[in-house]
Amino acid sequence: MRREFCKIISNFRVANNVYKMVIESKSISKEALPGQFLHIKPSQNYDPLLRRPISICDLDQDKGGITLLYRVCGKGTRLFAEIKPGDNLDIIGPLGKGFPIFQNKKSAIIGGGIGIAPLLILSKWLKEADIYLGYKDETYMTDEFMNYSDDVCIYTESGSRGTKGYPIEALEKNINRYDIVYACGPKQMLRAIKRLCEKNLVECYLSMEERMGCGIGACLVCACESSNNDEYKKVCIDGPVFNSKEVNLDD
Amino acid sequence: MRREFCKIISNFRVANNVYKMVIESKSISKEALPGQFLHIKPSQNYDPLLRRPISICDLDQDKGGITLLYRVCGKGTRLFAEIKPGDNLDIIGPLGKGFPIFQNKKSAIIGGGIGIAPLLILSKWLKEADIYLGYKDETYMTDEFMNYSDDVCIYTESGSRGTKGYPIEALEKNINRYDIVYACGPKQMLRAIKRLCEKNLVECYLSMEERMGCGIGACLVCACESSNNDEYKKVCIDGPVFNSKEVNLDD
Amino acid sequence: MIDMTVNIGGRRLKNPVLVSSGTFGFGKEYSNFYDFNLLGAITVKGITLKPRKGNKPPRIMETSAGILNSVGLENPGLYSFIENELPFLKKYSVPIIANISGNTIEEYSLMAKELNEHVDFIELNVSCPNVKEGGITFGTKPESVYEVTREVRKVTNIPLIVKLSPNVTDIGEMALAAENAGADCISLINTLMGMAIDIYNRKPFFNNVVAGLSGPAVKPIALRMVWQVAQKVNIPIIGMGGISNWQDAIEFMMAGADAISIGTANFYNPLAPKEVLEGIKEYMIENGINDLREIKINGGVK
Amino acid sequence: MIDMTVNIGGRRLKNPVLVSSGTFGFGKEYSNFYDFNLLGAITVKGITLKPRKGNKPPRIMETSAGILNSVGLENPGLYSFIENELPFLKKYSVPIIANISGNTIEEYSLMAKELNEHVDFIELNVSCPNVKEGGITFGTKPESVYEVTREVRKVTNIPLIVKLSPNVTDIGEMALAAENAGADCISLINTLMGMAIDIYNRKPFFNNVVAGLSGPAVKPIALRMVWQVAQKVNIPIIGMGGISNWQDAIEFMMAGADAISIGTANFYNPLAPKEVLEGIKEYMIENGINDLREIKINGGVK
Ligand SMILES: Cc1cc2nc3c(=O)[nH]c(=O)nc-3n(C[C@H](O)[C@H](O)[C@H](O)COP(=O)(O)OP(=O)(O)OC[C@H]3O[C@@H](n4cnc5c(N)ncnc54)[C@H](O)[C@@H]3O)c2cc1C
Ligand SMILES: Cc1cc2nc3c(=O)[nH]c(=O)nc-3n(C[C@H](O)[C@H](O)[C@H](O)COP(=O)(O)OP(=O)(O)OC[C@H]3O[C@@H](n4cnc5c(N)ncnc54)[C@H](O)[C@@H]3O)c2cc1C
Ligand SMILES: Cc1cc2nc3c(=O)[nH]c(=O)nc-3n(C[C@H](O)[C@H](O)[C@H](O)COP(=O)(O)O)c2cc1C
Ligand SMILES: Cc1cc2nc3c(=O)[nH]c(=O)nc-3n(C[C@H](O)[C@H](O)[C@H](O)COP(=O)(O)O)c2cc1C
Ligand code: FES
Ligand code: FES
Repeated sequence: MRREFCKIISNFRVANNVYKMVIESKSISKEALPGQFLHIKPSQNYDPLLRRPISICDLDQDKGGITLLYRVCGKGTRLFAEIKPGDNLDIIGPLGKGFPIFQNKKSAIIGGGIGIAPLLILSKWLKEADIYLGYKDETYMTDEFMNYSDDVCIYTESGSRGTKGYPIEALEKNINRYDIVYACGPKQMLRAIKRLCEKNLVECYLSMEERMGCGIGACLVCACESSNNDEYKKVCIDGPVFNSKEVNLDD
Repeated sequence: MRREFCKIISNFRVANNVYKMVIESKSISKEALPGQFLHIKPSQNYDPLLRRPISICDLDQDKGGITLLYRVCGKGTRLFAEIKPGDNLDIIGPLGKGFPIFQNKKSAIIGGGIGIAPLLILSKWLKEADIYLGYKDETYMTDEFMNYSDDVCIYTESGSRGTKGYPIEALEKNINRYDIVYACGPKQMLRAIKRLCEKNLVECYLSMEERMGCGIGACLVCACESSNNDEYKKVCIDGPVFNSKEVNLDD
Repeated sequence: MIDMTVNIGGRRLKNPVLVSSGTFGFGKEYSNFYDFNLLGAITVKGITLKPRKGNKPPRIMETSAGILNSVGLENPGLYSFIENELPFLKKYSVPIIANISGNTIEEYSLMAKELNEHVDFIELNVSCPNVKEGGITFGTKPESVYEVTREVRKVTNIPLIVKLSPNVTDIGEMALAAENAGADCISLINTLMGMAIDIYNRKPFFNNVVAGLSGPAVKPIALRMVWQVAQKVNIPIIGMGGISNWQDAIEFMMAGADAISIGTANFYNPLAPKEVLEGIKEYMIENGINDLREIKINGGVK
Repeated sequence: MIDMTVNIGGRRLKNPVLVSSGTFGFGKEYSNFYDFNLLGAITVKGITLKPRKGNKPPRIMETSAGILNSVGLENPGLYSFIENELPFLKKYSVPIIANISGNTIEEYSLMAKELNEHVDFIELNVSCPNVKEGGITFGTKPESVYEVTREVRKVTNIPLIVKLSPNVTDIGEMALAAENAGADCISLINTLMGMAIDIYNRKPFFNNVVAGLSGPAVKPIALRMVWQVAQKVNIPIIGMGGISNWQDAIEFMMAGADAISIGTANFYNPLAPKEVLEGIKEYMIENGINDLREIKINGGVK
């Protein structure tokens, strides 16, 4: 973990409100693991004030390239979208606990919307996982996933591309094929996946989101409900990736 | 006076920390007078919060071009320097009372540092004024002044360009040549010019600076000491240009 | 049909979007940007009995997402206000709130009496932190809030708004004192007492040392205070403090405000009141809200 | 020779740059960014007698130039702190300030007694606005500040810091009460009580409704309070509230702070304490200042 000013290599729109940014950091990219995130300062001034957590989407460890995929949804990400190649960003990373990698298990990766971001590098490292991606309507980064896996299934709510419907419907049918499921996406999707996997005794890892302060375990604001009722988990250092059994996703 | 989102035509560095920006607004440029200013929002977020007053430096009323000259000295101007052609700026203007124009009087224009900004368009409109420009070391915009007057004298504190010294020393020698003096620059320079002109019974107009809130006369924060001890003047609407006799520059 | 009207002390405002005292002059200036008739009401620059020159400059300093101001109640005095400033505003059909400050209860009463027939509302500023004499003491003790409100109440029959200072331990207590003394409405917050230092000259930035903080920076505090006051009183509340957009306005109304007022935002966005009003209207239409009181989180239960 | 040391209750800090309770965990995390030994002192996460789970998420919301937090004093409890957290910090030669909160005076006293031999300073948090029981009441009445300070004073012989709540009408009065009761030092400000509303779900954003505001937004208020306290007491002051850079730190010291503490800034700039320290050092050298007390604007005249 370090703090570094990283150069922006590229930053462009890949879909409506979704951008792909490549930054350069030899040292961070060398340390980084799938599922970890960067904590990025959106402004030099004090509004917006806090850093934004963004997952590592892809890594080019030789060149030191780190790919990020982000959705513009507020002040901070709006500023990210304005950054030009050659500019610098103030970054802390890599942070958090990533996905555990088991090469000899049959894995499924399932992502919804912008939640696909940390799954790309995971699918690259896992090599042989089956991939289920869900979108509202417009799809993005599907080609990249296809580079890393032969089994990429695309679902859209609107049916405009891939199969109409939700990826979890397909996962449900195939759940018995898998030893392990990795997931990232909206909370209600994670909740359904957790339930599905636990019912079928399939190991399951979820990447969670919570608002953060420090990003490194010092401020205790990123608490998420854990299965141990006596304490909260800290998304920033106990996660963002949790074994489904560690966390409680009920509202 | 109006609020408009104006397109940036160009924005580049002309000297150390000094930038020239050209923006486009047919309507504002049509209304604008020498000595008036624009009130410009530096950020979409709330830090920095307030608009920044910047003088109109030159006008191309046919094309709707407005030239600004600004020195980067804080949060807001630092953001101005990052703006790229094609971006938009949220602008209110033209604001304030400008320089009174008398074509049949012999005029001197004297500016110090970034204070030369409103004097360029003034010298263009006056046509025949003598111009005294003072800089610390690096000079800028002198060619533009020479386009509008045959009599441009350049002074630098360092002596690196033009005559070594201060423009007021030269003005002092020639003061009896003039019916009217127009000045903009640091407060102590304005103070000396006011004294010089009043002693020699030469009419004198000064462009003043004060921190602003609204820029249009509603908040009363831009007060400056006036010669009438019972009240302050408002730089934003009573000025920024004042007859030297209206204001009190003592500390 | 959506109904945006707000009832304050028996007087109807056509909508809940107001502008705050001291940030809108006597109106003239902003008339260049939009038609005043669309505003719920205009609160004019705070006035005193006698003209005041105000504080020595500098009078403003930008802080992070806020401003400190030290205007010191510069104003032409009560009689010049009535004679020279009111006629312009009367050309519009927008209610006028006169904001008054006094050094003594007698001054408050005299001003209220003189204004009674000229304006639509009187707002008692018991909280201006810029003026050393008066002001500050009234607003930080419930007994003084009570007393000044009660005395002014006696001499005026137009709706009376009491504007509270946020520089107190218990804002609810102050609001209750005003209500008990006969106020028709509470407005809050005035500026928070702040300070800045000019480190290069080793002295306070303002001649008056302390100055009033306003703008987005104070919004969370203002919202909390509106909430606390809403738990305490049954009279309408005008919420303000850092409101910049319609979302902020809706937050204040959910917290318990019946109307909201825009101050500092006028400076960086002269069209803020108009945009906020349009935003609220759209919000009501989209969410099928007919009466804004419906959105109060405690639903008027007090 | 420049001398950056600060004397607090007879104990010397090597410099005036501290880090604030609740923003620095128990230290471990930030040790990745720089050597702790360069800090004046570390204030650890607020602790209570028994472990506390803390508040239900969400616990943070960004506001304009600030944050609202609702951690609710999550901590492992006094004994686990001593056993499991202190040993790591003791590896450094940096003084440790334990920040304690109690529901009763007895709890405060018991904690202070137990900590007496383990830490270098005790800071009484009489101001945390997140906890419904206790906390809030102690810090808003001079009598309670006096009482809790006096009782804790009896059971501890290490320097005692009283950390004040800013949610009061007269901060000077609170500081004076602490001084009179035997405090060695005043620290301020804790967070300001704020609030946010989730307008899409029509409910307060935090389960606890109110939350604590900190960050650059509050700096002008914090600075004013430090100034007011400096006019009132003769014991050292630790200033905090929105400090982000060395210029802010110098402002606080000019206003009367003997040391300063960095809180929220750690989140957006983990190197803030180091940078502030370096900035102060350079400022001293450039301005020929040998002792930071020289820069206090009132020069120690109280
Ligand atoms: C571990 C982790 C990894 C993430 N990876 C990605 C990614 O790869 N791509 C991507 O687009 N988004 C990712 N997110 C979500 C992303 O952090 C938020 O969308 C972003 O912070 C929103 O910032 P904003 O300023 O645009 O929105 P605003 O609403 O203006 O943000 C206000 C505050 O809320 C916080 N916030 C808002 N939404 C979220 C959220 N969903 N999660 C956490 N904090 C939030 C912000 O960080 C900020 O502090 C990740 C979140 C976490 C916790
Ligand atoms: C009528 C008028 C015309 C001006 N014309 C020009 C111009 O053509 N070119 C140019 O470079 N500068 C001009 N200035 C000065 C310019 O407004 C300031 O340099 C600028 O506001 C500084 O903003 P900042 O954010 O970079 O600095 P900061 O120090 O971050 O600003 C903080 C606050 O102080 C205010 N402020 C700081 N310095 C000044 C100042 N000198 N005058 C007024 N407010 C100030 C800012 O507007 C802001 O509100 C003019 C000022 C006035 C009043
Ligand atoms: C420059 C300025 C002058 C003000 N003058 C007055 C005043 O005369 N009387 C008053 O009651 N409040 C005055 N206020 C306070 C505002 O009316 C308002 O209560 C406060 O600024 C908080 O709202 P805001 O954050 O939206 O500005 C003034 C505020 C500013 C910024
Ligand atoms: C997340 C968080 C947790 C905090 N926890 C405590 C605490 O346990 N005890 C305490 O006395 N203050 C606590 N504080 C207050 C800070 O120590 C500090 O007084 C306040 O944040 C103001 O300083 P700042 O603006 O630099 O953050 C906390 C602040 C934050 C942001
Ligand atoms: S964000 Fe600070 S502990 Fe997780
Ligand atoms: S800046 Fe508001 S009156 Fe001049």
